[in-house]
Amino acid sequence: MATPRHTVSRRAALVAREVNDMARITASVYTSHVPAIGAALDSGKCGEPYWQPVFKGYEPSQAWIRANTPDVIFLVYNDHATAFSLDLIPTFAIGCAAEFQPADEGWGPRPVPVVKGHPELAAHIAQSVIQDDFDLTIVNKMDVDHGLTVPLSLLFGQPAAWPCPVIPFAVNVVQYPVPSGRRCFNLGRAIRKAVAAFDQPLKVQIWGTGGMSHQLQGPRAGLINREFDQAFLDQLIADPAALAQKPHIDYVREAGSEGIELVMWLIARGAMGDESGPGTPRVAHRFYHVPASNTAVGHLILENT
Amino acid sequence: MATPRHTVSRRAALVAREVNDMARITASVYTSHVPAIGAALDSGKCGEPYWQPVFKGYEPSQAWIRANTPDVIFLVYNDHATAFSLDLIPTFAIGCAAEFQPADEGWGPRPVPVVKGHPELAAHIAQSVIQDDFDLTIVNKMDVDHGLTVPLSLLFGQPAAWPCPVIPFAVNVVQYPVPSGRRCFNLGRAIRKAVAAFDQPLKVQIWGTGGMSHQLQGPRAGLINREFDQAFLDQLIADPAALAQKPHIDYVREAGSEGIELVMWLIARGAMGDESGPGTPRVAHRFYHVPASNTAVGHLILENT
Amino acid sequence: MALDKPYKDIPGTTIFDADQSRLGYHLNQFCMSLMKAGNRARFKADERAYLDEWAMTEEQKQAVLARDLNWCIRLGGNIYFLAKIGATDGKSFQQMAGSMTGMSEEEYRNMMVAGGRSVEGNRVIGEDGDAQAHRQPQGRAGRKGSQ
Amino acid sequence: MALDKPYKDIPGTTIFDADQSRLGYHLNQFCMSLMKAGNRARFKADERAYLDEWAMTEEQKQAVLARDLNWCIRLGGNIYFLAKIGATDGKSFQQMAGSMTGMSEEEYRNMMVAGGRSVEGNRVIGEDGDAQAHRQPQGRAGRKGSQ
Ligand SMILES: [Fe+3]
Ligand SMILES: [Fe+3]
Repeated sequence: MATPRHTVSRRAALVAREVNDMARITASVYTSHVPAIGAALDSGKCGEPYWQPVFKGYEPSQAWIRANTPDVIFLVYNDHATAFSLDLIPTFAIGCAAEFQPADEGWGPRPVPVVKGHPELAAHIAQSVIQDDFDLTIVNKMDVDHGLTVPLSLLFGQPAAWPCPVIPFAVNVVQYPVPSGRRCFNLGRAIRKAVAAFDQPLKVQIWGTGGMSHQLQGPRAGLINREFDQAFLDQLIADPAALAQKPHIDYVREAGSEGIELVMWLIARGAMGDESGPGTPRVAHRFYHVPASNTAVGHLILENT
Repeated sequence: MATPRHTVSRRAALVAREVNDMARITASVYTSHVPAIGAALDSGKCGEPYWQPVFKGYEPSQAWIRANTPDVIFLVYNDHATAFSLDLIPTFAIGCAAEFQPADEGWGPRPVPVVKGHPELAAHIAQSVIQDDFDLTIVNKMDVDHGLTVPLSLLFGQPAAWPCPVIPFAVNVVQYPVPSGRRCFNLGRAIRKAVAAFDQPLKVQIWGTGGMSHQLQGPRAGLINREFDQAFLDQLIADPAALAQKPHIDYVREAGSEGIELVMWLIARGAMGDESGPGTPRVAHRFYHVPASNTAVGHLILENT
Repeated sequence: MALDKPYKDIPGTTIFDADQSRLGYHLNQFCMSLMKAGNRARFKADERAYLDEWAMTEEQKQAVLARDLNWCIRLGGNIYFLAKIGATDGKSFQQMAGSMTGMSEEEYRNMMVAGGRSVEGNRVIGEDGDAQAHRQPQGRAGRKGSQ
Repeated sequence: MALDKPYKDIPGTTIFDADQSRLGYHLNQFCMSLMKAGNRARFKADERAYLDEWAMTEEQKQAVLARDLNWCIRLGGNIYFLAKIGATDGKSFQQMAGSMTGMSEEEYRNMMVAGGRSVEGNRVIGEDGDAQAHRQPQGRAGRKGSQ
């Protein structure tokens, strides 16, 4: 059956409008979330020689995000025995509440703004990825710890209010077994698909936090592995699907027991979806510095082109 | 290289011993978990004409389980807004604690024994299935509601203590999206594999509870669908992999909004593992009765042969 | 396009999805609080005062005070949460479920003993089963109107 | 055969798995309680009395009183939980981590500023890196013994 030409054009216009009316992932941000960085900021120590190189590394990021403020941030992090005790440990938990309070981790709550959520998009993503066989835990009440607030401080500084809503996504990397890199990468893909099916024209960034190499326990505390970290950054950019095959034991052995947090970066990377269309994302910024407290600070910004 | 004959025999003996030293799933039990059944038992009403046919249907089961008491029961059920409020909703939660208290659901706690867990096997199964890409929530503190205790009462009556430990496994079927039948069936397969890798010679039963057809809400409350229920039982026995493809909407439309609980039976059925070796399990008992309160009572016992 | 909700075409049935859950969050959490004997006693002593401790809408409070479960469900309530109100009132699940049909307790119980409500005519909105909107309320309450 | 634990061969490193978690359940839950300012004050006022409120083993209590984090970890503690004790004492994560090496605060800090501990010799038990058992404690504390 022949289709009149004007109908085809109208359909194309409709499709084009539909794509523009939908949410999309515009960029991903990767960063360590060291608690001492939060403490340095909150106590006004960022000018000290020890901290200067760290904060200098985030200056381009602060400029970048002023120019590229998203409508929502989907922030992947891990809870550090804060909201989740041993009574209940979700592998993946998505925060669907309207707001989340900064937690008291023992030093008193960080003096940072309350985190506003995006309940509608969060619920939509939850619905979509659960139907894609990811067995999320839905959370409507949760305090958020340094894992979530330190990255916000690094990118946004010290505003009176965070400039956009944030969907907290907590991953268990504290009690083994933690999810595999492959599982995380595939979850990122499912999140991308979910975002693309949300019918509001939102620019969504996905952040992966934690790492890089560090170990906070035992006689091996203080381990740092620059070669591992740099290779991780290289492969995260160029060949994340292969990186996702790395077994847990490699992270622990090479990057320290807390280096396992790096699997969370694969969730953000999986959501960039360059396999399914656009080429390798553009590296907007890359930074690496040792040390911040016990940790190697790594940071990367990838833009979808 | 030739292998001396005695070595081969020794190896075969070793393998045989190993298989016998491992845990295994011996049978699966399926049953509705109607709260009114618990209330009838607890208040001594089981002799009433209304309840007699229900409890009569479980008499063969009580005899069967006296002859086939397992070392552990892995009990799949759903929490009915008891342990989990809207603050936190795990899709799949595995109880790893040493004990679980019967919950106060609003009528006061049921006068039944405390439920003793099996922390070692529970943690082993959690570890194995999380590594198989099921994103469980690990729970170390949880009260258990009628969804778990009514099936125990139906099979064991009113003992001073439950005759064996129980691992509670809670599935979200309250807030959509709930896991698909296919996801549940595959989870059952992963649980079977995990049990078979536990190096203690435990006989493990897996119970799937909830259902059958019922609807507790709205002008359509009281819906019962015998044809659906009987076909479900037939297919659960003979072709569970095909049954696992049934979409949620079919359960809701045909078996009532709370009929969706039947997806939990597919977890138990998936753990029977007859695809991978032994033939179709033996039907040790099958029972169906309408009504108990608002619900069609269905019950099935399958033995691995 | 947002995600499908293929479950919107079933008569007399509300699926408790994330949207309903957000709508009914405070209502349902109020219900959860009734799992403690002390809270049940306080609620019974002064229902209005107890409800006013919760961030519920006025309409949600009215629906609870009226014990109108269909109304509660329209406002985001879920039956497993709402059941805590019934439990506080000493009601069974059968009494609660029946109350949403318009039938008397006896009528509903008799329907169940006779095999329950048939699915025929009740699968899709627009058929003619007894759960369809144009046939509410059911039982004697419904017949009164039409006689 | 039970599940593999391929992470048992790394020197100076305890992986917090389900077995450790069961072992340390009450120890770690005690630590969580220190996230409330009121509990921190009560603990500081009388450590022993506060510890006695928890179903911890006597050895776990001793390890906490001694602030010996390696000992706590052997008894099922996890660093993110144990950090609540350090926070209560006003210690940073760097001070806590360093305390497990035997180094002084300054020695540990200098090691980190110089690029951190090398992975060489510390990948597998039996190599000769500074995290291996035969080289504990580290820093001045270790050199004292060998001089
Ligand atoms: Fe962290
Ligand atoms: Fe149920």
